[in-house]
Amino acid sequence: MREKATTLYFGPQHPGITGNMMVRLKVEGDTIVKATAEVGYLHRAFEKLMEERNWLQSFTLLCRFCVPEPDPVEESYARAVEMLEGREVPERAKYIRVMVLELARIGAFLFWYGAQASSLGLHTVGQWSIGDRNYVLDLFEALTGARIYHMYIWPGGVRRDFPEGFEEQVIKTMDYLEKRLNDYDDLLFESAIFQKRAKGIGIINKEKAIEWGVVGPPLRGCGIRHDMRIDDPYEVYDKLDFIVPTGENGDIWSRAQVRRQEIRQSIRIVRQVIDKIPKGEYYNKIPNPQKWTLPKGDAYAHTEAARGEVGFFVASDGVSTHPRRAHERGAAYVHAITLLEDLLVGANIADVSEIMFSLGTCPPEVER
Amino acid sequence: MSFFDLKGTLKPLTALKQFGRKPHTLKDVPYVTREAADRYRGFHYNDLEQCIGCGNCATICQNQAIDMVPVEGIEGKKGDSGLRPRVDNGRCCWCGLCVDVCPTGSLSLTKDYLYVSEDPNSFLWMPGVDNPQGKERISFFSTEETSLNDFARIPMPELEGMERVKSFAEVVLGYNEEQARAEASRCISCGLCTEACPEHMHIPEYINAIARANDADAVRIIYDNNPLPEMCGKVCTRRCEDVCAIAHRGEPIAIRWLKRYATETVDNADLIKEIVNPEIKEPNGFKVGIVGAGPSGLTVAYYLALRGFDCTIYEAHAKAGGMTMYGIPKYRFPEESLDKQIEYIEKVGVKINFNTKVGKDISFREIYDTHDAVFVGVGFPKPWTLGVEGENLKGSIQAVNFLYEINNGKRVDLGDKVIVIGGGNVAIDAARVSRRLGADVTILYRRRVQDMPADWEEIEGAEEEGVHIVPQAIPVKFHGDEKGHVISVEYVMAEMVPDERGGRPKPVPIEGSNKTIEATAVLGAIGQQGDYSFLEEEFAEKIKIERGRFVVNEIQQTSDPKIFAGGDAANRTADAISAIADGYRAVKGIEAMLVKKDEGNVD
Amino acid sequence: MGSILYYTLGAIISFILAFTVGITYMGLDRKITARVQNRIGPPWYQNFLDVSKLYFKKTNIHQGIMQHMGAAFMMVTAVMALLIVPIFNHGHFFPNLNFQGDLIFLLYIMVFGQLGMALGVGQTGNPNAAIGITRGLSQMTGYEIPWVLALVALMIQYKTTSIVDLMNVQAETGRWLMFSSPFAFLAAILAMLGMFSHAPFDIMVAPNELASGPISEYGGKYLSILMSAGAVFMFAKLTLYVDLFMGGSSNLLALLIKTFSFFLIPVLYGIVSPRYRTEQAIRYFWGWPSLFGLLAVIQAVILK
Amino acid sequence: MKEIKTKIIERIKSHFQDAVERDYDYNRLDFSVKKETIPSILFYLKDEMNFKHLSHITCVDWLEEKEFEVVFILWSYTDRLQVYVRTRIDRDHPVLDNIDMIWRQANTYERELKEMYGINFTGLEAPEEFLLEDWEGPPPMRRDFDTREYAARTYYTRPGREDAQDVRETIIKRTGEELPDFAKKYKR
Amino acid sequence: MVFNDKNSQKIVDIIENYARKSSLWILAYGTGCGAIELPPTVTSRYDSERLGIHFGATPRQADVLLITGYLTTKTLKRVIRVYEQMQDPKYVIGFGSCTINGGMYWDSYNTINALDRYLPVDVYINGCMPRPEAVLAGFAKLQKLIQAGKADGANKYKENLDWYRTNQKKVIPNWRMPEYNW
Repeated sequence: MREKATTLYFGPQHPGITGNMMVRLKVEGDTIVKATAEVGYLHRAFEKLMEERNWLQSFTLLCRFCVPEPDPVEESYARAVEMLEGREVPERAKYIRVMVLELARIGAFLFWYGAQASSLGLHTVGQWSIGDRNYVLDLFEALTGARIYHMYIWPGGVRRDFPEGFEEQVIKTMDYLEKRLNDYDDLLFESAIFQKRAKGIGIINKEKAIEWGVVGPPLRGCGIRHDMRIDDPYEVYDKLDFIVPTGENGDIWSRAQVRRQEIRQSIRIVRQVIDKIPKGEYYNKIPNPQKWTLPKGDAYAHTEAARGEVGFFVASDGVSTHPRRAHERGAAYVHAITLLEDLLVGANIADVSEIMFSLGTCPPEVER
Repeated sequence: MSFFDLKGTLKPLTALKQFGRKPHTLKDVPYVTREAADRYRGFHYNDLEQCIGCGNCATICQNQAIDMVPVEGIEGKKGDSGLRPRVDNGRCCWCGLCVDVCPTGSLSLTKDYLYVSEDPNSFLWMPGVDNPQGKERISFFSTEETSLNDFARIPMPELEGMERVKSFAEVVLGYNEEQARAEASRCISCGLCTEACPEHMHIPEYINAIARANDADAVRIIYDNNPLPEMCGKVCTRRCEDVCAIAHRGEPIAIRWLKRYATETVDNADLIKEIVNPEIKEPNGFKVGIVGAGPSGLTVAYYLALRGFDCTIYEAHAKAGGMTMYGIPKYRFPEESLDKQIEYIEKVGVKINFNTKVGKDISFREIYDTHDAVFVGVGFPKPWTLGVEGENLKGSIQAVNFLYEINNGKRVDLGDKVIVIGGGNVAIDAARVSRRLGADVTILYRRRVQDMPADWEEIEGAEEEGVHIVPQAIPVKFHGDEKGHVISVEYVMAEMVPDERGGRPKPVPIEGSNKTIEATAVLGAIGQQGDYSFLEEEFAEKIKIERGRFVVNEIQQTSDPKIFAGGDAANRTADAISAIADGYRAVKGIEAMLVKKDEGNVD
Repeated sequence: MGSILYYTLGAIISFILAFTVGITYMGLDRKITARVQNRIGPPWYQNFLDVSKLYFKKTNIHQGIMQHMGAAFMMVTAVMALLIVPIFNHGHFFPNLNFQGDLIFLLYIMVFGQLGMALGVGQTGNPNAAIGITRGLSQMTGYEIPWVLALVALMIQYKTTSIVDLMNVQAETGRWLMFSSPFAFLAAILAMLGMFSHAPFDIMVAPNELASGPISEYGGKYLSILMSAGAVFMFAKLTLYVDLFMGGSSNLLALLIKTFSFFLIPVLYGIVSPRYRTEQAIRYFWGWPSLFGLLAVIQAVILK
Repeated sequence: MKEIKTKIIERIKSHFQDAVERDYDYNRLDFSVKKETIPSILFYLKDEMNFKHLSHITCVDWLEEKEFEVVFILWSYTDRLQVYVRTRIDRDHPVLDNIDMIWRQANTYERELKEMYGINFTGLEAPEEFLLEDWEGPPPMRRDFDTREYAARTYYTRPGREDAQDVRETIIKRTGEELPDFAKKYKR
Repeated sequence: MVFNDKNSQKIVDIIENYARKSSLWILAYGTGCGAIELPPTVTSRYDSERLGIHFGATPRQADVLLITGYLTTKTLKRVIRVYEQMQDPKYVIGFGSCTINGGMYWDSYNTINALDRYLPVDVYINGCMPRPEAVLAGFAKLQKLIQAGKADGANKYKENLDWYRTNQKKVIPNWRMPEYNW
């Protein structure tokens, strides 16, 4: 018997959606037959605004591309600009950048813990992990001066050096988080119900994953070990010792496992950075920002964020102090539209938000 | 998965142990404001005393959140626009770029972050005025290290100290294009410098033009109100750099060198005319006579010529330029560049009668009668005498005269031990020229080195070239040999006594500290004065002269409405750019007087 | 002693008691959850404030008469259930409307509320609400099986369909039914998890999928009524469990202790559990709980 | 890496005569091609050269030259190389071939470029609207669309800030400086 | 008891306002980037639930609409719809610079600048984004206003509906919305 398909609007005002977007679902009973992602609720025209602002002013917009994890965008932009200009970055700045990126990754994963668990109705994990994320944000506050909008990694290096006693604070926080992660595991990953809900749901085709533009934990969840940190090592990742974990089945469970291990690797990287960081300059000063022009050309730099490859394309006309074009490649850009639409077909309504969170969709990044 | 997952059911229950733990919640929030991190980017604070109102914060703000507004109790002055930033918290994103670009470091962010209101119009915020207590709460500030301003000047390529003394070749080599662009891009274009410049040149605009690689436009902008920019680019006293916003924490923008760079890109008078492409008005029939082809006279002549006046300059010497020609040594200001500029000025229709000394070759009366207006820019040709014993000995020369001779291409024999007395630019010039003639040079100066009125670059340059400076030394007597030639200078050391009235400290001779120094020549350079003997009696009576200077009003008009005066003879600052400024004012005055009178007659 | 006034007074007082205790329990639920979640949590009386705030809402939007009825059905169900369930042993002051066969009536009436909601929800036209109530009803079919089996086992074993009789049995033997009929108790407890709509069986109201589920379109006074009804109904159910398996309670303190300990089971399990999907929930109820129910019936038949 | 790069350049050059390459000293290759070649070169790069991952599609508006430059950025996981494939199309009649059969996700990029620049991808099947809703103006990312002017015209700005002064103007007023018109474009 | 004289009305008001202020249900609608600070606000470190602040999933049940930052015109349309579905008394809190005067996006072609032209705003919180402390302070301020009976944005909206509608229709080009009867 074929039921009549009803249309279900998933968002924009919906507690189960990540951020402010909409998925229009055609459902038969509890099963989805067609999903259409509709975005644009957060379109602020960043890239147009960057053309109206000079190279440094543009930098302040970057952290707003994807608010849960702003630093990879800053990093990509900074490196694209450095590539275009040929500006060297001091060694210490590279280490600091790596640390900031990894702290951001930890923050993003803690956020993901909360979101993924809450999408399944287990609010306790979210209450813990998002609460504990505050300790990471405290680190950011001490280092950069802001909780969310760090505006810290900029072309030429980083904005400020470590404040006094920062290393100890980082180590203390990492110790605490490592202890707490076990609590999350007991509650989330050991839970029989979570396993039932996560295994075999939202499977990404392993053969097609790369062609579909899947990146980050969803790709590694398929068992494909690709990570820009090892594929195209930037900053000092080639000097650090860490493992890129992979999953097996490409389902929500595998992606969750990848993230579960990756957060521990990030903690390991942060510890190594604290050990290895050299003394010295942290910033190779740019010229007066009002008159700073870049040579003609374009550059694209990519960074591995918690949600996948985040890239930034900049083009300069060589004369103006403003970018001719600035364009972000968000991991979520692919995940949240074509991939999500594909994965949702045949899924249960109950799994929609679970799948979305497992892909790390980030609507502000899609829409910019 | 097994049929019944006991572990998976029970393991999560361990979470319940958290029940007895202490909650992580911060109980006091929101009733007690929680302290932010030490580097938190909260509300702005502005140190109103330190702030110079340059508006760089307003420019960098991508949100246009910062307005520059006048504040009660703060008056604008040179180097301070009198405006202060006001932040619209309905725009601000607390990125702190404004802090990082603040040249003085007065703007900072504080730890305060809490403001809640039902009135959307209450989010305008005057940092420093609205939160005077913010000073103790500063958290995010810029140091010289973190500031985005470029505090280090691009070093000017120069000849090596010992290399220079071998010839009269120009010491300063000038920026090349890359250096000039880099230096120009340090400028934050606030324009505070224009107020300090007596001539109010359009400094930020031409620097911007250089930074944007448009040198021709820079030249046009420069020629808009300065007909002798190359001279200024080389020897200007650059008051502009003293008030440069960047100078508060770093080295000022090399405004002078940038002007020099721009003008040097144009290497002949025809090209200047082509680039500047001035609009020369139809002759209006008025005739203006100008006494003296110094900077002020040339300025008057150039701009009046552009405005359609018939200008004639009467110059006593064989070349135009006045002190810039005869007073400034050629290693600072080569003759060719001056010639180029004079040639250009002549090209726009200025007539210069050389070797025509007013009062001798032509009477002032005649000029006065045959012209609709007269501009007097005669400068200070007569040096002050020291007034010490033995001053009239042979070998005791006035530095001005010495420089005149040298610049005129004559050779002056000074011997190998030259003493220069004075601390001004003329003294340093004389000393350095003497070095180039092969002498050992010692400068005696009454006060300390830091009190010297000469440019610090000149003093440094002199020291690099091996000039000895003896500060706090007051010459008391010149000793001469039997032939009446000076052989030594006796001087007394002085100590600096603070002035009770708050002026600069005075040198007071120390009894019995007399010293004698050997000399083959002594160059006195303690200043010049005017020589108004060319004026006929009736004019001398009519024109008011005080302390050796013409008394002029704001349009450089003397007490005879037809006579205008400018340059050293009419201002107290006695430098080229002030002379140009006087000239430019006189141009407007003369134009206003004549053209307005003319129009008045028509009506 | 049999005057109508006496009964009415008793009914009113028991309603007030049920409302107060139910709402307080809801507040305690939030408090306990908060403490496990490392936070302070709302005050225990927070739900009173919520209910009154909802009641003080100035406007009420409804899509038609059936939406009124939805809320009303819930309230009626709750009150009816409350009036049938004996609150105290030998309750002279609360001589509830129990009668022979009230257990069967109760079984029926407990479903009634949900069905009433379904009617009301149908009129709101909100697809989330419609899907939510469908899920609620499906899930109900799940937990009703073990629950009915458990009750049937009790009925067979003690040859009565009256709650009071069952309570008397426990009083006479001195052994609570949770010990004498362990399988029935297990089945009933597991079914209870579903009955309370706590995690992992809260798919009906899953906010991440369906906004608020069936009550999506209910706000203001309607929601206030629904919350009150929920509280009363919850208290009635808890009391029923206490009556059936813990021999009822003889005074207020015992009542509170016993009901609260039953209440803790879904609450604590809910704190640590993600939610099941509908079909998973049904499969769960038709698994072990139903097996226990069957065992209980077998036990009852054997022991009869 | 150098050899791989040379090899790739050679093979591309032999297959596509119109490809103009530019070499960079890091792991980047750069080919400019005619717009007709785009689908075939991308297909070739993906299938033959292992550039399986489509990183990015972007467009640069060269208003002065009346051209759009569309840039495809591919990444090879095996060779760890980035390749930029770029083409110039006419700004007034921007048409390009749709490539979403090569990479599924290109569909999204093309939708965006269509909406933001007005580039028509022949054969693109997608809903009309992407990020904008009921947009009536010109494609907003084109450089001749002035967002400041549009925002000032459309959206209300809170009053109360009219007393703001320009520092330069204040000083000009105070000193009586006369700034010639041709210099005004060099104000900050 | 009959509450017809002024004093009893006052007492009722105090009780009603107390209940309203102690139980603020916010609509879970992250309209902008400010929504990133909401999870920390409701979780263990800041625990807004202890102040009675609780997430409501649907507009019908919510009291407070948080405009967490910028609003694109596309979202504005939905926000207006959502706001009109909420039941009286309802409140709007504007987060951060964007709601006051455009903030970072003052020159964007797709975001509105001043929120109070389109919706009645009761409290503005300063910051970009406001920290959770500031968010809670905003709620504390709103509670104060409610207790004093001053948070009457909803009435303002009803009274000046025409003005609001004109403004709304100016920025939303295609107004295909039912005229809601609330």
